[in-house]
Amino acid sequence: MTETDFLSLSPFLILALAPIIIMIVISIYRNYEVVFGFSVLSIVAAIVSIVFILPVIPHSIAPLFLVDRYSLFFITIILISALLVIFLSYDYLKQLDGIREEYYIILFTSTLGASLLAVANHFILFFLGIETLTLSLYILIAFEKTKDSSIEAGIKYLVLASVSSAFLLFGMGLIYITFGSMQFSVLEIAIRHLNQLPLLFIFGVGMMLVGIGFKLALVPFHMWTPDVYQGAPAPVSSYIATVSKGAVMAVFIRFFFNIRGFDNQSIFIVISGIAVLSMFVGNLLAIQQKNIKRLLAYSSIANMGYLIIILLTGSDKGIQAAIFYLITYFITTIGAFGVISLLSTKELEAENIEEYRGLFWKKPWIAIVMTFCLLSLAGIPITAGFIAKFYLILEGMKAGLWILIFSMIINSVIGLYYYLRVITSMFSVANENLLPSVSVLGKVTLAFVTISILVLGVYPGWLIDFIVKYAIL
Amino acid sequence: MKTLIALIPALPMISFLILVLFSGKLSRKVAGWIGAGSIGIAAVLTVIVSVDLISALPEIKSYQITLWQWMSVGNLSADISFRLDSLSLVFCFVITFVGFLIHSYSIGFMDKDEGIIRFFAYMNLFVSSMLILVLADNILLVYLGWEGVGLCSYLLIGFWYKEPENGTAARKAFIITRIGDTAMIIGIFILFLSFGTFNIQDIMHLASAKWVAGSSIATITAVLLLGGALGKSAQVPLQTWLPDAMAGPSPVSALIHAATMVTAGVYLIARTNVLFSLAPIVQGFIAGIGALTLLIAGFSALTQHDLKRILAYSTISQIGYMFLALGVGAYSAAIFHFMIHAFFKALLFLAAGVVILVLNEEHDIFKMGGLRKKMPAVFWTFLIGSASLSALPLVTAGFYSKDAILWFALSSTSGGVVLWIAGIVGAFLTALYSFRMIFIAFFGEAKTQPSFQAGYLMTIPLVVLAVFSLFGGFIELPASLGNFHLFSNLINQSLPVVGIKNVEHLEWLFQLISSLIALSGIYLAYLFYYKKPVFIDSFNHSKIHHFFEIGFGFDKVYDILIVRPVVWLAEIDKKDFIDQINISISNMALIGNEVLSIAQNGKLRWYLLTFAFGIAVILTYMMTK
Amino acid sequence: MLSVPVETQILFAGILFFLGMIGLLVRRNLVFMLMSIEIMFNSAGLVFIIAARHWNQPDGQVMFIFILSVTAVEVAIGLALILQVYHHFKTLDVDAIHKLKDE
Amino acid sequence: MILIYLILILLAGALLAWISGNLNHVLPRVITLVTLIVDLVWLIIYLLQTVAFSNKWLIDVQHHWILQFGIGVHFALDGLSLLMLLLTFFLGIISVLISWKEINSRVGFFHFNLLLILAGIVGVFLSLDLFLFYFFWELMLVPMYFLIGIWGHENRTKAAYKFFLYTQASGLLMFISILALYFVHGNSTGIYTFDYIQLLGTHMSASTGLLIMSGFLAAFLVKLPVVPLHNWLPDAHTEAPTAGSLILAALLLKTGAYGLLRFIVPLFPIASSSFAPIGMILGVIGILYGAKLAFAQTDLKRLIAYTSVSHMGFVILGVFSFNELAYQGVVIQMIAHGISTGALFIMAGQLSERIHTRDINKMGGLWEKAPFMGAIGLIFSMASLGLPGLGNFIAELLILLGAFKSNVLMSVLACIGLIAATLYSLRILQKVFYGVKNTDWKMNDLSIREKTIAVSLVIVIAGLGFYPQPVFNIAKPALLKTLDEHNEKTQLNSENLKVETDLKSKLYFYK
Repeated sequence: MTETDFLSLSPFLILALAPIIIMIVISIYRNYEVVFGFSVLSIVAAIVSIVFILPVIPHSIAPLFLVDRYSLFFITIILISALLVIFLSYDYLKQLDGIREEYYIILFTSTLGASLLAVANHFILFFLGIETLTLSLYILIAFEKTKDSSIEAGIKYLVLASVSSAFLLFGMGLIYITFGSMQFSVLEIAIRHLNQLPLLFIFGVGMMLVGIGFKLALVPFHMWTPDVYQGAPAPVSSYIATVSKGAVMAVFIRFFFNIRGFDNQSIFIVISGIAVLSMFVGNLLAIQQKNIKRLLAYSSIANMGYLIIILLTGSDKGIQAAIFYLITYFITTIGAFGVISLLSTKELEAENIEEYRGLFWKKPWIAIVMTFCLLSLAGIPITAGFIAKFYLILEGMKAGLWILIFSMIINSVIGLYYYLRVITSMFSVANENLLPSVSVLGKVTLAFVTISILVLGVYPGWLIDFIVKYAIL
Repeated sequence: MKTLIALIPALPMISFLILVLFSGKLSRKVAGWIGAGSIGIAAVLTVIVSVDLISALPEIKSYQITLWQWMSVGNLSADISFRLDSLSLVFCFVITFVGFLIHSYSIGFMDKDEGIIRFFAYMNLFVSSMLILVLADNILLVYLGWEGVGLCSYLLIGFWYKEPENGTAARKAFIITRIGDTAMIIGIFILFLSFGTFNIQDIMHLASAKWVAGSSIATITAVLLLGGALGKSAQVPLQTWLPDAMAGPSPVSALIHAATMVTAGVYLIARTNVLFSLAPIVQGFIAGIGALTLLIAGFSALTQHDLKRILAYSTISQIGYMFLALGVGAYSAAIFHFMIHAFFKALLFLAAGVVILVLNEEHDIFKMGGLRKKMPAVFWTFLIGSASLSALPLVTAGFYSKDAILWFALSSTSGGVVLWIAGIVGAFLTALYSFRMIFIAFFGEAKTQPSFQAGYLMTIPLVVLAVFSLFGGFIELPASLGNFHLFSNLINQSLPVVGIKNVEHLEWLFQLISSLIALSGIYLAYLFYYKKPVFIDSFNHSKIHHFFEIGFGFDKVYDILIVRPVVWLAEIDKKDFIDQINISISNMALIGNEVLSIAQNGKLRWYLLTFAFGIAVILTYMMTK
Repeated sequence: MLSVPVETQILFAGILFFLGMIGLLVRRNLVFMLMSIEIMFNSAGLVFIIAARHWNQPDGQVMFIFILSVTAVEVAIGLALILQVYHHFKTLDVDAIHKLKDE
Repeated sequence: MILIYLILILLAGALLAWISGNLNHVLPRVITLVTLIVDLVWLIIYLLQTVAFSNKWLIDVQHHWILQFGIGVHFALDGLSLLMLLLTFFLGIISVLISWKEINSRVGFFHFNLLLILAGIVGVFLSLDLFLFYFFWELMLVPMYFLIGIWGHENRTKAAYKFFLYTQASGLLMFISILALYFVHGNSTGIYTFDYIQLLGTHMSASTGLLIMSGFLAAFLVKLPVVPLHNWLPDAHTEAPTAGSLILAALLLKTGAYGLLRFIVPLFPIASSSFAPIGMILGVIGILYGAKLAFAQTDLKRLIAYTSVSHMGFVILGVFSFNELAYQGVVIQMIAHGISTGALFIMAGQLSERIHTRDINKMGGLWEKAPFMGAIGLIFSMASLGLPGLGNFIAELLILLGAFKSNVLMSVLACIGLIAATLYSLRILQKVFYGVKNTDWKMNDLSIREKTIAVSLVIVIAGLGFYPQPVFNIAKPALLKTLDEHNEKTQLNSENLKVETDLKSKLYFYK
């Protein structure tokens, strides 16, 4: 290991050290604020460290790591999202009884796993990253162990995620057996000269798709999503929706483009089918949903359906569109779950749409944040979601994916319906129920989210420039 | 002098605006005098302009004035411009002069009515529109006036809006005339697209230059314009609205539904005579319609009970005469009859108005009786009107005007015996039903007592009109009786002269026949309705009587053929079936939601099963591919 | 040494994996389900061993070690969660746990 | 820059109105009113001072926005958009005035939405960048949705959904078409841009043109609306508050008509020519079917809403006639319909404010109680049946004449619509104002404020009827340009076809 190696791994080191330090601190002096402050600092430090890595990239630590602009970009997104989740968790956890400092430890390990996925260039790191992430998530989901629903969600996620991991692993094994390498770049070279991919390889990719499809909550591996989103604490749900999915997407894009999956017809068709099904099933399931967490879960299924269209474009621009989409999706999802977690109390999770009735007239700013998030999810102009969808459709059309684009259009309309339902109830006549007051931290986070949505919606040029510059494989 | 022409329609319009804008601040009397006075001034102006124009004839045939450019789009241009020639002069004169008399009468007639200001506003608007109609230089402006008078007719028929029936009658009038108007506007389209102008004179010149007589385009255009004329002038088959239009106040019936508006069709055909001469079939058709209408309406008039309805059918019938004259190319005769008809029919309506007002809204002639003694002024003027209507030989104006038509129906190059016979039968019917009114309403014993006597405001116009009904005819005397052609010389400045077959020496014979027919009609009326023989009673209860009474069942037929299907059409799809498509789409989404939602049952093993199923499908697909 | 073709070896691993899946589907007890998952993981690990043997590389073996450690963590967390499930639901029958669902 | 400022002023006014709504109820109204008047006056003064009415764009502003995709902020004003802008500001002011008493809850937010919609509409009328156009096109939906959904009548939620989903679905199709056009142009010239001026000359095959155009058509025909895509309209119009109905009918529908003129005709000359017969048929169906449904309604607002469908049928009929007469007619129809239908909606609003029902079967005899209102109702019913002397007549006349030029049958069928219009217009009068009053409503005639509104509308509609020439003059260069762009291409195309067939026949001859 050289100095450069260590330098380029510094974010991971920080992320790995932080939970250890927290553990030590807790064992000496248990204080929620201290742990929280330290966590924030660590994440910020990790983000800052990225700036120092920039000069040395691309740097490969053979055979597992590949630290390049693409991975750093994703790590940045992941870390910022994690930071926002931490901010939102602060209030949410504060009102809980019992032990809550450990939450941040687990959050760090899972963020570590997610970040590892972004630099993975090898099945081993792929597997380890995804397992680190998932294993931490089991705990996070079941973190409110006094609640039935939290435990139920945890066990469901555990069983299903394990099965999907097993599939992923088996698929990796099959690919390894065909080409004798677990490194993406080696696989790429091996495949380049083949006219026809070996069946075993395609089979392997198919099984990996199961694992990845599960993590991204794509149909038909989506069934867990609503239950887990509902059962998990709201910040954790937002974490699953953003960090977990983003990281898996990062490694999947890299892997998929390395093996040029879009060139293979059967993979192409399977992914198209999954995409179309995800859009329709996700949106249709949402239209009558009364629980807002489940609704967002279904919406995330549909959104991931939109997103994986981009895999089939097979172009760098497609990746950029996907990243832009992911970023806006992260922001809006965190915003939406943020509102939920800020409005939740110890006794009552603010998850029924009924509880949002008349929110606008009681807490206008919160309602506006929620409205912007939902409009962004629906892809209405002046929100980031609109530009993101535009970008996605643009690249999809460039690649001639007409059927997928049209089913996306149809689904945008269906989707609009249930987003409007929530908005409508927020703007209708108020009911009597009381809402908790929102802390400054929560307000700042939401304000950040809203401003980002607006800025990206009206003036997205700079981010696109940024993505074009940095997010290249 | 020219600017005065613009003032003629402008005065009533100004008065209308004053009445509308200051409706809250004017007293009832003042409003009436403003309304009537503006028309009076307009009448004076008309006379001044007339004298000027007539003295300039025949060197200058018309005065023309353009107020402003209405629109100019591409090659389309239309101005707000007026043109006064001898034809419009006659119309202007009748409109302003008779209009003034009727307005003055109305001050008395509407004295008690709460809506008197509204009434005069509408009336002024009507006069203004009517003047625009007859003065307009381009056909689009004619159409503006045409629709304007239609609107006023609608408003005035429904003037007493509290009775829903009045509204219905008004609506009927508007819709039926609108059907004709739509045909007319299509005709105007054809004219514009053929000649690139709306100017009537230009159109006429270009039409005679470009179109071949009897060509299909000329025929179609003529038919379409005729549609408008039929609607406005209540000719078969669009005549059914006029009897119902009697729901309006009597002055309205006198002015709009007897003297002026309903003759707009006559004006239109006379104005665009070149087109009709290019379409001889249509012109023959006009004569036929005129003959048919005058008979149908004559029979119907014979059986009515309502005083105003009798007069309404009589109006239809008399306009039938005018159409007959137009059809045979006797334009001056048609216009002459229009003028005389305006006098005596206005007189009759006004007199009837007095009767009805005085008898507290009693319309049924069989409940009147004996009015001769109670209201002598009304009786005598009514009698003069009826005599003029029945064309009592030599002494009444109606004789000269109707006789001219009958004569031309036979002697014109496009006339014929059939048309003449129809006219003669009509003349007989006219005399019969006119004196039926007289004998039933004014003779015999009184059945209803008059509540008060009409004031001078109402009786003076009656007297004036009676004078005109008697002596108005002497400006135009047939060859056999003095051969004085003041009127037709004037009219022929702007309209073609009728072509005559070589039968002129027999004119006196036919005049004699028609005179006898009229007299016999009066005598029979005396027999039937004064002496009251038994068989008249049985006739009154016969089916044929009923058939006549309902106007030959046109209303019923239209009800079945048009009204009910339209209502049915409106009713069947009230909720808009296309909406069901939306609903079914959203229902599909809801069903999809419910089906999928069943799968989200929270059971882990079920999730695993779908998981496994999904894998199986994907892997099987990949293997088989 | 008996040489078995690599396809057969993979098939064996595949059957093992399939059995694990079947076990997962038919068992209701959470503990047994966890065991079935272990079987699936191990069969996947077997594939890596086979591959390592096939290509004469150590990578597969390394991967297997990683798999072992990960599954160990997995079981640890799993058992902890199962404990909590029992605590909350008083049963380990997975069919009884379905509070979270669409209404 | 004035064009950008116009929109920015509206947005700033919107925010101010919202914030001030917390202080009291009058302030937002005043702010909104001032904002609109400032916009209107500024625009007029600017035009009078600096702009020469020539053939070109009157004002043209261009900036970069999202360079990566060739998206720019390109606003431009020509005669057509100028007229639409004036209409927008005028009716904007009217809609504030009519809401003065009607809207009493959440006044600030109401006016925020109102101004936002107007900003969106102004943006639509000014945008010459397709992306920007779509941006504004969608932007006006959300506040409109709120306007219906919050201040509407009893079934407001459903109506608001329907409105939003309908327009969104069609808008997305347009969006796809915009992108397709972007690619077609980019692939043939190498310049990837959304700029309207540059896209004007895009070459494409006939079938591509038709496909791309159909996306645009979907959006515009839904907005217009055209049967069978009209179902959002009756619901939305019926349920919206008066100001909402006014803006929907008078302005929002016009964006569809504007889109047809601005985009369909010049961008797709060949495709739109081949679509013209269908377009005209759709127009006629709209005229007749809308009138038929209007005749059957008992809900006054619904009735008026269906008359909109009928009147907008004339617009599409005119647009696909491709001649100057029809186009001028379309422009006048856009304005006159805005005024007349708007006025009828205002009347319906005033009625339901007073007697709390919109069912015309429950009305009757109101003339006695409110003669002024009756007179206004009369005038605008007459306008809607196309009485000469009022603006709608000029519009319908020109459209029918223009249509007659290109398709006699369709024009004649459309004329039947005039009779149908008579049926429903008179039905309004009959049911509302005639007859006896069957309940003793305590009902006042119009107040001074309402009278002012009504009279100003009457002046405009009568002015259009007797002296429409200024409107023609303003619109003429823009319309002629549109037509030229259209005709050039179609003639070229037909010449090409002719040459082709000539060649073919020659070849055949030589064989």
